Amino acid sequence: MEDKPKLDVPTPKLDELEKGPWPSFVTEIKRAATKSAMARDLVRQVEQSYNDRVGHWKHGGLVGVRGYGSGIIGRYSGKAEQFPEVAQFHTVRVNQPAGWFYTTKALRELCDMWDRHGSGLTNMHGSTGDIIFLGTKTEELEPFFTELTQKGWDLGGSGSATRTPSCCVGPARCEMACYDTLALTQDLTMEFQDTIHRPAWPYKFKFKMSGCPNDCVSGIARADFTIIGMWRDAIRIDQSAIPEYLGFEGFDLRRDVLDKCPTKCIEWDGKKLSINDKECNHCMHCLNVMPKALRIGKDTGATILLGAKAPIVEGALMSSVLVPFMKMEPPFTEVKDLVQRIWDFWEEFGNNRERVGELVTRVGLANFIEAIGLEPNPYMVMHPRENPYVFYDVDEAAE
Amino acid sequence: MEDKPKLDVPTPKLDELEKGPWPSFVTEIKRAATKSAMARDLVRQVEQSYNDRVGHWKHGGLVGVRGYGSGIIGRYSGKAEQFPEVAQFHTVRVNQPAGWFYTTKALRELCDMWDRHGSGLTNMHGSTGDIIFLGTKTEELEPFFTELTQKGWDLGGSGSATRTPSCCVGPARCEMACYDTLALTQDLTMEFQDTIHRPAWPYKFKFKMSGCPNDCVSGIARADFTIIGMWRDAIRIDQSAIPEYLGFEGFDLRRDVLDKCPTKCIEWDGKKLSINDKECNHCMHCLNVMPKALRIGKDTGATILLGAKAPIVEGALMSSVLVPFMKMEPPFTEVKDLVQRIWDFWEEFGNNRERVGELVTRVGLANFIEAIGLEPNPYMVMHPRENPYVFYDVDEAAE
Amino acid sequence: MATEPVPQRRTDIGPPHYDQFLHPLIKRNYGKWKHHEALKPGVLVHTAESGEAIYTVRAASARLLSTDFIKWVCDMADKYADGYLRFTSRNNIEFLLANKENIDPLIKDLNARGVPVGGTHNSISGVVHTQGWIHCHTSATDASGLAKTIMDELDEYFSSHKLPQRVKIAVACCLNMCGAVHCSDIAILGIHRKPPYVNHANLKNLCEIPTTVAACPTAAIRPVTVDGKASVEVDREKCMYCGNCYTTCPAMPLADADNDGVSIWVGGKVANARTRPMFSKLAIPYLPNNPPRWPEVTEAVKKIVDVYAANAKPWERIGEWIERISWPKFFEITGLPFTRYHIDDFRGANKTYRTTTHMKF
Amino acid sequence: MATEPVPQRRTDIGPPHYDQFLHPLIKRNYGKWKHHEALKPGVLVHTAESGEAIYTVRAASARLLSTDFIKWVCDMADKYADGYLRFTSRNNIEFLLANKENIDPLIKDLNARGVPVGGTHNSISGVVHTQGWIHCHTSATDASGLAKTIMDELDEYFSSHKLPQRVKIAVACCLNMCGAVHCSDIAILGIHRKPPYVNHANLKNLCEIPTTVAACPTAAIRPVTVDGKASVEVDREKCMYCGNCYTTCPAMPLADADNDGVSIWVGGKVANARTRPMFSKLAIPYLPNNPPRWPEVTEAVKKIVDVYAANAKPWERIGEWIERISWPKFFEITGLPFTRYHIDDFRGANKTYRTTTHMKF
Ligand code: SRM
Ligand code: SRM
Ligand code: SRM
Ligand code: SRM
Ligand code: SF4
Ligand code: SF4
Ligand code: SF4
Ligand code: SF4
Ligand code: SF4
Ligand code: SF4
Ligand code: SF4
Ligand code: SF4
Repeated sequence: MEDKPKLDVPTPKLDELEKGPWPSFVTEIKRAATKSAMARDLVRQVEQSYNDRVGHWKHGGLVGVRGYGSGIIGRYSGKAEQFPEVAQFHTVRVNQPAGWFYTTKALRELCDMWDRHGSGLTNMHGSTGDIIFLGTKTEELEPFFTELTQKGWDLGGSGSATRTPSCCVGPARCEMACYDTLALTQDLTMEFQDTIHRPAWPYKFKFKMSGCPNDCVSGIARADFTIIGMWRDAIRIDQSAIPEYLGFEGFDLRRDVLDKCPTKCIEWDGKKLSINDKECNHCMHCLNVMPKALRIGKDTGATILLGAKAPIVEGALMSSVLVPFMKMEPPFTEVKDLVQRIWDFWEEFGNNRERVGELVTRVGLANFIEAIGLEPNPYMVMHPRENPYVFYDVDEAAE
Repeated sequence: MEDKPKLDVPTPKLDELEKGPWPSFVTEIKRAATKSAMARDLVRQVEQSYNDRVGHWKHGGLVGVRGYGSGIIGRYSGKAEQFPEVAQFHTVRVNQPAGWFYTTKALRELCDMWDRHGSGLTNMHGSTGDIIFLGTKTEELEPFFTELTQKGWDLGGSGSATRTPSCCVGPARCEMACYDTLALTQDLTMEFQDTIHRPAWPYKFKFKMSGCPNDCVSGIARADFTIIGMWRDAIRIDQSAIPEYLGFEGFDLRRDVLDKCPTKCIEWDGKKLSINDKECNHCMHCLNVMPKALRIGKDTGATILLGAKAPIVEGALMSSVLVPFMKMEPPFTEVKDLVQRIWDFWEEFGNNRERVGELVTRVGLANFIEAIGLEPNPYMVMHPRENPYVFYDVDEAAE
Repeated sequence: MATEPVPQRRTDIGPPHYDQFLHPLIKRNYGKWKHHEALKPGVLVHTAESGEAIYTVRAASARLLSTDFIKWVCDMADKYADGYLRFTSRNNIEFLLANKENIDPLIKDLNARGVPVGGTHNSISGVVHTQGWIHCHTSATDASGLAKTIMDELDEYFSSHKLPQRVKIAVACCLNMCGAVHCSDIAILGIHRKPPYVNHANLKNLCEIPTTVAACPTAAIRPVTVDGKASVEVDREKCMYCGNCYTTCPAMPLADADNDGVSIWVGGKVANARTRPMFSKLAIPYLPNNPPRWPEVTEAVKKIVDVYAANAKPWERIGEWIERISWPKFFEITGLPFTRYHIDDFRGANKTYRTTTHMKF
Repeated sequence: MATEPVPQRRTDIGPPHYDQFLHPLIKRNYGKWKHHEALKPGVLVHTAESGEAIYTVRAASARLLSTDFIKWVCDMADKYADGYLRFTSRNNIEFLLANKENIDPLIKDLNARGVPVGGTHNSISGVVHTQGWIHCHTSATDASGLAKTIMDELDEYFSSHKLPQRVKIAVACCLNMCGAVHCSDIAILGIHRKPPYVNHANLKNLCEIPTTVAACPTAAIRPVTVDGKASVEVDREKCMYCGNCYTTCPAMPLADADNDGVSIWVGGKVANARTRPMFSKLAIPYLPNNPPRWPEVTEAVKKIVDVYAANAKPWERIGEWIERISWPKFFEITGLPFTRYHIDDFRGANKTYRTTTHMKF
C-alpha cells in the first residue's frame, strides 16, 4: 500500500485535503483509483464539486437485487458525459456483524469481493451501522450479492424498511452492559429479515441497542426503537477499591462523584461509600468515574424507548420511554411481541413517510399505548400534562 | 355586627359552609342580606345552585357608565322570576390604591357608598387587583359612579382594555424592593386612564409590578406586561449579622443556603461569607433566608417580561424576558415608550381576542422585537433554537 | 340612564394616590427597610435603616366580604393600628402596627370573632379564587365553597410555620382560570366533561358564527344549517369541553349537573426563588361536584398536603419536591392513580414525553 | 438482470453470527467484565472477573476507506491482535490485544503510517459524518472534507485526555441529518439558503404533486398550472430551505454555489450521564462553503473547543458547561454574535422563551 498514491489526473483542490495529521479520505480514494476506473472518475467528479461548490449527483432510481427491495442506494452522476465511470455509482449496504467485530480473514474476503465488483471504496461503517460498499454499477449488483451470500453475508436495510439493527460493544467488552446487546441484535436481525429486505412500512424503522444509559450507539437520538440497558436493584459497591481512586492525582471524591451525582444520593463518611439506591436515577456517572469500585446491579434488563428521528418534518425527536423496565433474555419474546404490536398499528394507521415517533405525536401517546396494549405509566412522561384540554370519556368515568 | 346572622330563608346546604374554622363567605352574604334584598336573593339563588349543582347566571350584556366602556361586569340571573332582586346583579370594578393600602376612613366611605347603591357585598380584592363591588342594578350604576368619583375613586378595567395595574407592597414595607412598585403603578395607571376606561385593544392587557424576583403579585404567570425588580451589581453582605443566623435552632448554613443556591456561587470559610456575583442568577433564595445578613445590590432597576395569560386558546403562557435590565425611575419614560410601541404593533396586527403573548407566538419573537425596535438579546431565550428551520435573509447575509 | 348626572361627575381621575394611605411610620421609612422577621405565624416585623419597626398582623379573609365586616375590620385597625391597614395579593388583611404591644390584643380580638391569624412564611395562605356560582355564568363549580371547605381542612397549616415551604392554593371555576391556577402548588379547577349543547333556534341571533368557529382551540366547531337556520355543530370527538365557545356564544351552554366537577393540579410556582416558575401539572383528572362540602376534593387536597409535609425537605415547594423525588414516586406515595388523562395530548405534547432513561425505581 | 443467477444464491440469511469474530479471550470472559481503565490516550484495558485482561488500541479512521487500507489494517491486526479487531460506533478501529507487550509496537506502526491513536475518555473522537459531495444528491456541503479539516485542527485533542470531558463532533450535509448532528456537542450542518428552483417543464413527469405539497413542513408549496402543465409553486416567504421537497421531487433542486454553506450547533448530548440527553442549539447561523479547507468553519470550531477547554469544569460536556454559565455568557466569551436567527420561530418556539428572571449579568 502506497502512502501517497499519485494519480495521472490533477486534483489541486482535493490535494489540500491530503495535508494535515488526520487520515485523509482523498488518499483513500486515490488508493482505490490506482486500481479502479470508477474510483478514478469519482475523484475527478469530487474535484469538480470542490471547484463548483455544489454536489453533482442525481436522485437515485430504483435499483436492487432480485427479491430484495432494499440494501442498494441507486446513484447516478449528473455529469455522466464528463465522468462516465460514475454514471452509475450505487452503494451496497451490507449488514455488519453485531458489535462490529471482525476477523482479518472475514474482512479480507469482503475486500476481495468488493475489489472484484465495485470501486474498492467503503465506509466502515455507515451511520446506521452497515458496511457501506461505495459505488458500483447496476450490472455488478447481482453477481456481487451472490458472492456475498455465499460467504455468509447479507444486505442491510434501506427505504421504507426495517433498518439494520446495531448495538454497542456491550458484554463483549464492557462491564456496564445490563443485557446482551449483541445477542439481541443478532436475534432481532434474524427474526426480522423479511422486513429488512422488503420495504413494507410507511417509512424507515431503526433499532439500536445500548447496554446501559451511556447509550454508546446514540439510540435515544437516532433509533425508532431504542433498547437501553437498565438495572433496578442496588449498585454494587466494592469498598476496598475506593482508596485506589482517592490516591489518583487530581481526583476529588466529593467534587468528582458526590457533587456530580444529579440526585445527590451518594454519601461518603471518610471510610465507607453508601448509595441510597431508591433515589438513584441510573445516570451512570458514579459508575463511569469509579468502575473498579462500583458496578451495576444484578437485577438487570432494559428500558424501551420509542420514536427518535431527524428533524424533517416536525422537528427532531428523541426516543421516549415506553417500557421502564423489561427483562431481556433469549428468546426475547416479550420485546418481539411489543415490536409486532407497534408495527401492526403503524402499518394500519401510519401515513406515507411518517415515522413511528411522528405517528405517536399525531395520535397522542395515550391513544397509542392503548392501541398496542400497554397501560399508562408515569415513567412515560417527564411530568403529567400542564394544559387542561382533557378528552374525558364520560361514560367510562361514570362507572 | 352579628356573628351568625339569621335569615328568614332556609339555606340548609349553604349553612354547612358556615361551619369550620375558616371565615365563611356564606356568613358574609347573610350579613349583607340582613340589610339588602339583593343579597337576600343572592343567597337564595346560590342555595339553588348548591342543590342543582350548576350556576344560574346568564351571559352579561353591555352595561356601563357614561363615557366608559369598562369597569362594570353586567350580570343577569337565569332564574329572575324566582329571584327578582338579582335579575340584574352587575359588579363594579373600582381601581384599588397601589399596594392595597387604606385608611379606615377611606374604607368606611367606600362601604357607605356601596350600602347605598349595591348589595353590600364586595371582594377585597378581585384577582386582577380591583376592589370588586359585587352586585347592583343598572339604574344604580351612574349614581354610584358619581359618588365614587366625588370621593376621589375611579373605575378599573374590563373587556378589551388595559386592566387595572397592580403591584406588590414593595418599598412601602419590603426590603427586597429593587424599584418603587407603587410609584410606577400609580404613574402607569394615571398615564393610561383612557386605555383602562375605553376598551380599544384586540383583547385585555394586564400590568403587574413586583419589586423583586419573588414576584409577590404573580406577574410572570398573570400579566401581559410584567415588571420585576432586579439588581445587577453585588449582593451586599453584612458579615456581622451571620452569627445570629448560625445560632438559630434548626438552621444549617450549608444545607439551607449554600447547597440551595442554584448556581452554587456562595462560599463560607467558617468566618466569612462570599458570593461570586458574576455567577449569581438572582434567584433570591439566600436573601430570603438571611435578610439580615444579605441585601440586594445598589444598582437596581427591573427586568421587563411580556405575554403571560391563562390557557385558552393555545395553552397558558408565562411572561418571558423582553428587556433584561432597565433603570426604573420617574418619569418612567423608557418603559412607557416601550409599552406604546408594543401597543402600536398589537393594535395594528393583533387579531380579535388575541393577547399580546399569543401575537408574539404567532409572528415570532424575532419579528416582534424588530417591529418594536429592540435588538436580539440572548437573555430573551432559555437557549437558542434547536431546529434548523431558519428563515435566512440572504441579501442581508450577503452583505 | 336611570338617574340624573350630577354636575360634579368627573372621569379618568384614577385611583387615589397611595401616599395618603400609608402609615406615617411607613412613610418615614419608605424604601429604607433593612430586613424582616416573622415573630410568630401571622406576625411580621420589618425594621428600617432608621431603626424604626413596623409590625404586621396578617388575618385570614373570606374575600367575599360584607360592608359590615369591613367596617368591623376598620374598628380593629382604629383600635390597634392607628387606622391603617392593607390587603395582600392573596386577599389577606394586614394590620400595620407601630406599637408592638398591640399585637397580642389584636390577635385576641380577631380570634374571638373567628378570624384566624397566619399565612406567613412556611404556611398555607389564603386561597386565590374566582366567582363560581356566586357571580359567573361559565362556572363548572363553585369557587368560594371549595375555598372554604379546603381551608377548613387546612386551617392548622395557615396558623403555623410547620410546612417545609409555602403552599399556594388556587381555585378556578372554569378553564378561563381567572387567578393563579396554572402556576399554583395545588390548584382546583372546575371542568365540564360534555360538549356544549347547541341551541340552534337562537344561535344566529345571539352569536357571530365565524367568531364562534374561531373560538375553538381544537377546531371542533363547524358552521351548519339546521332547519334552514345558520348555526354551528360540534364534532364530539374533537371537543375537550373548554367552554371557549360558550364565552363567545351564549347559545352553547355546557353546564351539566352530573358531569361537571373538578380536576386537581399540583407543583406550580411563580416565584423565581431557587427554581424557575413552573406550571401546575395534572394530579387528579376528575372529582365530582359534591356540594356543599366537596368531601372528595378536600380529602384529596389534604392528602397531598400531608404527604408533602411528611416527605419534602426544608425549602422545597411542592413542585421542587416532586421534581426531586420524581413523578412516578409522587403517584406511588400519594396513592393517586396515573391514567391516560395525565399524558398530554395537546399541541407540543411530545415535549413532555420522557426522553431519558433517568428513572427512580 | 445483467448476469445469470448462480444456483447457490441464498437470501435472508442475515449477517454472520458475531460469535465467530470474537477474540477467544473475549469469548471466555463475555459478560463477565469487571472494570476498565484508560492506560493512556487510545489505550483501554478491560479486566474480567477471571482476572484476564483485554487491551484495546483505538485508531483514527477516515471512515471512507479503500480496500487496500483495510487489508493493511488486517496486517496490523494479524501481527499484534491475533487477527481480531472491531470498529466503533464513531468509525474508529479497535485492535483487541491479549498481550500488553504489543501495545507500543502497534502504536508505532500505526503512527508511522499517519494513523493517530486516541479517541478515548476526555478526548475528541472521530467525527460522525455523512456522504456529501462523495455520494449524495441532496448535500449542501461536503461532509468528508469538513470532517478532515476539522480533525486536522483538533488532532491534539484526539490523542490526549486534556479536555474537561468527551467532545462529540458531527457533520451532516443537509437537514436530513444522517447522523448525530441534532444531539452533538458540536455539529456542523450543511444548509441551503434559497428556495428550490422549480423545473415546471419536468415536474409532472418526475413527481407526484400531492406528495410534494405534503412534504413541506411550513406549507410553502401550492399546486399551480404553468403553461398548461400541472406543477407547483413555492411561497418564498414561507420557505426555510429544508430541502424536503427535493427529497420527494427531483424537479425542485436547491443547490446554490454562492448561498449554500453551513451552520454550527453546540451543546447536544446523547448519554444519560449526569444530565438528560440534549438537542444541539444554534451557535452560528451561517458560514460560507469555502472548500477545500473551509477556514471559517475550522476556525469557529477550534474557537469553541478552546473556550470550552479553558472554561469548563471537569466532567462537564459542552452543553452542561453552557447551561451552567448561561447562554448569554457563552455568546459573550466566545465573541459569537447573537442574532435574530438564534431565536426559534418554528412551532412551539415560545417554549424556548425565557420565562424566568434567572439571569447572570
Ligand atoms: C449512508 C448514510 C450516511 C452515511 O454516510 O453514513 C445515509 C445516507 C442517506 N440518507 Fe440517511 N443515511 C444514513 C443514516 C441516517 C441516519 C443515522 C442513523 O441511522 O443512525 C439518520 C438520522 C436518524 C433517522 O433515521 O432519523 C438518517 C436520516 C435520513 C433522512 C431523514 C429521515 C427522517 O425521518 O427525517 C433521510 C430522508 C429520507 O428518508 O428521504 C435520509 C436519506 C438518505 C439518503 C438515502 C438520501 C435520500 O434522500 O435518498 C442518503 C443516501 C446517500 C448516498 O447516496 O449514499 N436519511 N440517515 C447512513 C446510512 C448508512 C448505513 O446504512 O449504515
Ligand atoms: C372577577 C375576576 C375573578 C375574581 O373573582 O377575582 C374575573 C372574572 C371574570 N373573568 Fe377573568 N376575572 C378576574 C381575573 C382574571 C385573571 C387573573 C389576573 O388578572 O391576575 C385571569 C388570568 C390571567 C389572564 O388574564 O390571562 C383571568 C382570565 C380570564 C379569561 C381568559 C383570558 C385569556 O386570555 O385566556 C376570561 C375569558 C374572556 O376574556 O373572555 C375571563 C373572563 C372573565 C369574566 C368576565 C367572564 C366572561 O367570560 O365574561 C368573569 C366575570 C365574572 C363575574 O361575573 O364577576 N377571565 N381573569 C377577576 C377580575 C377581578 C379584578 O378586576 O380584580
Ligand atoms: C404581602 C405579600 C405582597 C403583597 O403585596 O401583598 C407578600 C409579602 C412578602 N413576601 Fe411574598 N408576598 C405575597 C405574595 C406572594 C406571592 C403571590 C401569591 O402568593 O399569590 C408569591 C409567589 C407565589 C409562588 O411562587 O407561587 C410570593 C413569593 C414569595 C417568596 C418566594 C417563595 C418561594 O418559593 O421560596 C418569598 C421569599 C420567602 O418565602 O422567604 C416571599 C417573601 C415575602 C416577604 C417575606 C418579603 C419581605 O421581605 O417582606 C413578605 C412577607 C411574606 C410572608 O408572608 O411571610 N414571597 N409572595 C403577599 C402576601 C400574600 C398572602 O397574603 O399570603
Ligand atoms: C467503543 C464504544 C462503543 C461501541 O460499541 O463502539 C464506546 C465504548 C465505551 N464507552 Fe461510550 N463508546 C462509544 C460511543 C459512545 C457514544 C456514541 C457516540 O460517540 O456517537 C456515546 C454517547 C455520546 C453522547 O453523549 O453524545 C458514548 C457515551 C459514553 C459515556 C458518557 C459520556 C458522558 O457524557 O459523560 C461514557 C462514560 C464515560 O465517559 O466514562 C462512555 C464510556 C464508555 C466505556 C468507558 C465503557 C466501558 O466501560 O468500556 C467504553 C470506552 C470508552 C472510551 O472511549 O474511553 N461512553 N459513548 C464507542 C466508541 C466511539 C468512538 O470511537 O469514540
Ligand atoms: S452503552 Fe453502556 S454497555 Fe454499551 S458500550 Fe457503552 S458503556 Fe458499555
Ligand atoms: S448512577 Fe448517577 S444517580 Fe445513581 S448514584 Fe450514581 S451518580 Fe448518582
Ligand atoms: S416581590 Fe419582592 S419586593 Fe415585592 S413584596 Fe415580594 S419580596 Fe418584596
Ligand atoms: S440570589 Fe440565588 S443565585 Fe444568587 S447568590 Fe443568592 S442563592 Fe445564589
Ligand atoms: S374562572 Fe371562569 S367561571 Fe370562574 S370567574 Fe373566571 S370566567 Fe368565570
Ligand atoms: S367546548 Fe371548547 S373544544 Fe368544545 S366545541 Fe367549545 S370551544 Fe371547542
Ligand atoms: S445528510 Fe443529507 S446530503 Fe448528507 S447523506 Fe444524508 S441525505 Fe445525503
Ligand atoms: S425547501 Fe423545505 S420549506 Fe422550502 S419549499 Fe421545499 S419543503 Fe418547503
